[in-house]
Amino acid sequence: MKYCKDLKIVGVEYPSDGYVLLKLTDKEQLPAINAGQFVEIKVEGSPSTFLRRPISIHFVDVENNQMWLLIQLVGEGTRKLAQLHEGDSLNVLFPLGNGFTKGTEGEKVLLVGGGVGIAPLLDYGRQLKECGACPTFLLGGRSSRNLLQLDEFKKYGEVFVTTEDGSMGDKGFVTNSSLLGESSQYVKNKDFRISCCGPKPMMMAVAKYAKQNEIPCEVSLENMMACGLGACLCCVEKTVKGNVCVCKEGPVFNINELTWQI
Amino acid sequence: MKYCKDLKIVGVEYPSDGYVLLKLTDKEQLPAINAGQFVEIKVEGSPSTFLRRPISIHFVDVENNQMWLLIQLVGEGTRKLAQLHEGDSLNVLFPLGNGFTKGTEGEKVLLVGGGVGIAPLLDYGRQLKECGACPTFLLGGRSSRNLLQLDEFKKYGEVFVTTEDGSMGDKGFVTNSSLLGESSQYVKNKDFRISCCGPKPMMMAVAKYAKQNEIPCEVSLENMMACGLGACLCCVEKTVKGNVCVCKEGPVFNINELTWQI
Amino acid sequence: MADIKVNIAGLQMQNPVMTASGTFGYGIEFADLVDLSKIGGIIMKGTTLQPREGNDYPRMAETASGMLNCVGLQNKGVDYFCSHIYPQVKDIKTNMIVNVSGNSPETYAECAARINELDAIPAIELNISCPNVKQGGMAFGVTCEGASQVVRAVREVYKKTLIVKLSPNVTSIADIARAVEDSGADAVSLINTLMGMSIDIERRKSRLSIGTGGLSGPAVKPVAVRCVWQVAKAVGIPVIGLGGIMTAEDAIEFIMAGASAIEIGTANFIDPAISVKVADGINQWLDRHGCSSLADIRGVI
Amino acid sequence: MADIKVNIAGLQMQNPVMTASGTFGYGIEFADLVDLSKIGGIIMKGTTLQPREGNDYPRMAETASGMLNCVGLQNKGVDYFCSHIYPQVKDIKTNMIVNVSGNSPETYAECAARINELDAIPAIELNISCPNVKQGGMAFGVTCEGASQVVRAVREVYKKTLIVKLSPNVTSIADIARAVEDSGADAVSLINTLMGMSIDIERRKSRLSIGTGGLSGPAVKPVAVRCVWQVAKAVGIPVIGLGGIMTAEDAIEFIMAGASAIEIGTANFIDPAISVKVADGINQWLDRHGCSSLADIRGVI
Repeated sequence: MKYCKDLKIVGVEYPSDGYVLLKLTDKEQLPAINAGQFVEIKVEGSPSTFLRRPISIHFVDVENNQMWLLIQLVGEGTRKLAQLHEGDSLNVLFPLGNGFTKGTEGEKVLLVGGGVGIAPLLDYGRQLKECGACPTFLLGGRSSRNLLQLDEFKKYGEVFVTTEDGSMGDKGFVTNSSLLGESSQYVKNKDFRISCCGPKPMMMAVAKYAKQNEIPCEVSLENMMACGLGACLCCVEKTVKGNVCVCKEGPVFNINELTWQI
Repeated sequence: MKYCKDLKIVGVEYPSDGYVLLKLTDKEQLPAINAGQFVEIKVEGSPSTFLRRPISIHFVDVENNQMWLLIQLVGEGTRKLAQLHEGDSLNVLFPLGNGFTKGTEGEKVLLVGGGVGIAPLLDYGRQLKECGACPTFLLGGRSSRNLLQLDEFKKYGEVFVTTEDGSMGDKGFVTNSSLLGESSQYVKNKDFRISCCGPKPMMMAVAKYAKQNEIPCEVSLENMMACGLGACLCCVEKTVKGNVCVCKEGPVFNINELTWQI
Repeated sequence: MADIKVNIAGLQMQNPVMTASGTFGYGIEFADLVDLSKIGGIIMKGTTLQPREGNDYPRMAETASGMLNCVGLQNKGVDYFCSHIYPQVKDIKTNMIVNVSGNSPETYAECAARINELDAIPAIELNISCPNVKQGGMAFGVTCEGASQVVRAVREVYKKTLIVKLSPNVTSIADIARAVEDSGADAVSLINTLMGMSIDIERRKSRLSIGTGGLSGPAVKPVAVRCVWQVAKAVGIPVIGLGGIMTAEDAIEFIMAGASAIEIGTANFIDPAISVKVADGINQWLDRHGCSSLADIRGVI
Repeated sequence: MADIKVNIAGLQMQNPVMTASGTFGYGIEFADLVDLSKIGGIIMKGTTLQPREGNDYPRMAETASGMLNCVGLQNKGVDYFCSHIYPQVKDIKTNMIVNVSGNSPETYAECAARINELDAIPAIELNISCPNVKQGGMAFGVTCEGASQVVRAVREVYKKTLIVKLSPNVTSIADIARAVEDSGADAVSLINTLMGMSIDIERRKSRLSIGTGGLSGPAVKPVAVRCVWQVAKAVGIPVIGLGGIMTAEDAIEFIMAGASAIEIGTANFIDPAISVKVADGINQWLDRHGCSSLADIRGVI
């Protein structure tokens, strides 16, 4: 069931320069949300922001009936969101899309995130751990300033980080991480797979690695979209089934469904 | 000399429901401003407000280098202005238009204002008193809530008020005011004239009365405008000289220049 | 409450608000978010005789108070519609209308003939104004001859209410409307999108895969109101107005310009329940202004 | 600093930024607010052979990201221009260009011939696309024949740079541009305003005295960029782009679409100094991107 309603802002945090963390709640209980699903936000008071803005769901705090959004400030619209205050309301269309593959008892899942793409992996880690799976996080960023919420991630699994400037963890991209290499040891392990969210070049590199090593891999795409409901057909991705809406059939796709040249 | 610059807001007051009083200053000394001139304000963060908004200059506090704007909240744009805070800056194009006729020693001037049209009469009263003229104010509003800054007006001359609901002063319109009637006694007094600003029907009624009694009368028009500089020719008024820009040749016109059917 | 029922050449609607083709899917995508039975009519996405993959991504660019799109009529074809989609929508309690497109008078007609067989589809909207396909689409909509050809071919085989959607990308939309009326259309809807372009100056290329696209949203509303006003004065058949309608007040502008009904397009992306809100708003506005029906304000300009 | 000088068929400009006719008066109205000598060219308000009172008030309506106007070429006539205005503007240190309008090929030509005698006026912009006058104006701009007639008549008597301003209210602006080029135009400028309408639903009448008006501002930018792109591919003469330019980035969009220069219109109402800011911004953008001149990016789309 999808909803379009005004949610109440109960927390506004600035985890790092150029980001805002919004914590939203509702008088009614929030609907069931799959990790990897997203919301479409209506931004008020931003003349250059006509359409809603799709934002991935960072975390669902079931206990406190909260949904968290970790937003990178890239344009006038997102900057307006950073000016919101506790008590303000925000019109949200949610939950949208399919979300990541549900976890199964005992499986090992490597969650690879890059940039603000790490956001949805926190909730996915939570859901995986809840169903007895074993998530490991491999998070990459330009520098330590882009690696946010690490203490939150650590609650659900081991966290490995890479930074392009070497300010934290291994220097370079996630794909250079020794961890990824080691993961090949699991290759023959039926219960090992990779879920990935980040910039397209990074996801393609991870997908290529996974394909070569026959590791099941899913990626979360960020195509530009309008409606978020599969109606306008703007956010399509070419797949083996033809053009499909990322907002509805995705944003999460198994790399075997895609037509990426990898 | 006209300027287009960011002025600093040093005061935000709410004299009555649906109004805001903005007090602006600048690091440099504000230019000479004729009472009756106006400004064009750029409103930020209001998607439905594309053009600047013309606002009459309510008062110039020379001593404190302040310019006051008394604004009625009628649309999204003006409501945005009411959300400004002390310390914010506001982009202002000013001073624009001709302004009211300069006062001369000893002359009697009746300043008739209706609704938010009373705004520019405060500064005019100040300037008249400064040059030895004797201003009297006749201010009309729907109710007492619409008659603002009366204590300020009283500093410069006698103040008579009318309200449509009778909540203050004579009940009815300014044109019903006994005062206007009495003023006819001055008719033969060469040094008596009327300056008027308010809703068009009210100004036409005052203009008609003045014409019948051969009292010199000027009115301040509020035609919709874009540029405020006499360039776009959008705010024209039909005059004996043809269509002229209210923003440049006006906003103040002697009623003999206009082609009103009165 | 005022009476806002309308009858568009036999098409009975409880209110004058329809959802525009390509902005509301097949309706079902919005079922969670709005009571479909309260919408006057739902115009489903463009359907063609053969399946179409549409244009490559990117297909959308945001612009000042609007958006550009170049979807290009992606759809699975009329056979798939009849076999897979029709069963899902035929019981929705409102007018379910199919938007029909093609690349020749024959393909338009063949597709329309198939739809004519579907009992629960009371009308079609003929799209002779899609700016995003090379063959057909707008090519037919920008000349009186082309428009007449397609409409005549379809009229022969289609027996229910035939609405023709017009392009604003012409010198005289009134001339096209007259030609379409003379060729047997029951009603016209306008405007389709204005052809536009947006360039990503960092990448030095268009933001749209095929270069140009169709502009919609509040930005085009003044052009749409003008076109509706011109066409309503030029033809005798009902005019359905669309183009940037976001509120009931916007809708009333179109009705005063001469529209018998209106379509809501891009606004569905911003508020999925906007269509019903606009219908309610129109009713309330009429009540507030002492109007007993839309006839009191239609075409007063 | 990059070299942003441009030469439009003999018209030398220090930068590609001009101010659009009807939005910048005669320049002098803006002298307090911007250094006129830093603007590439100033296109003064529309001038006709005989004085014109223009249309009645109201002439303007604000719309989503734009505005409508129906000024209707109010001006005191070419004689008054020559005797009273020319003396005030002839020494302004930039290209002072007159926008010429008329209601017949003869009146256009006669007016242009008078301007041809003024040494300090290096060019005229022929307005065959004004949507706000009954006679002439757009009537000539929407057919190839009408446009050619006017341009040929003026070309015979006007010896300096002849720019022709085109209307977007046509089925194929490229066809009109070709016709104008064949008739002797040195350059084309586009787009003039899109014909639109806005209704005050409380008063139940148009917000504009003559009903319709011309739409300008960011709302029309996608249409303008598309038109410039189409025309730049269709003609060999320089194209001057305008329509909703508010920033240097907007201007660069037009240049990448094929424009040799650009005009700033409605934006002058929001920031009287915008023209010089855009010129500086173009220069800085080119520097940031390692471009030595506009040629590096012109028409890359």
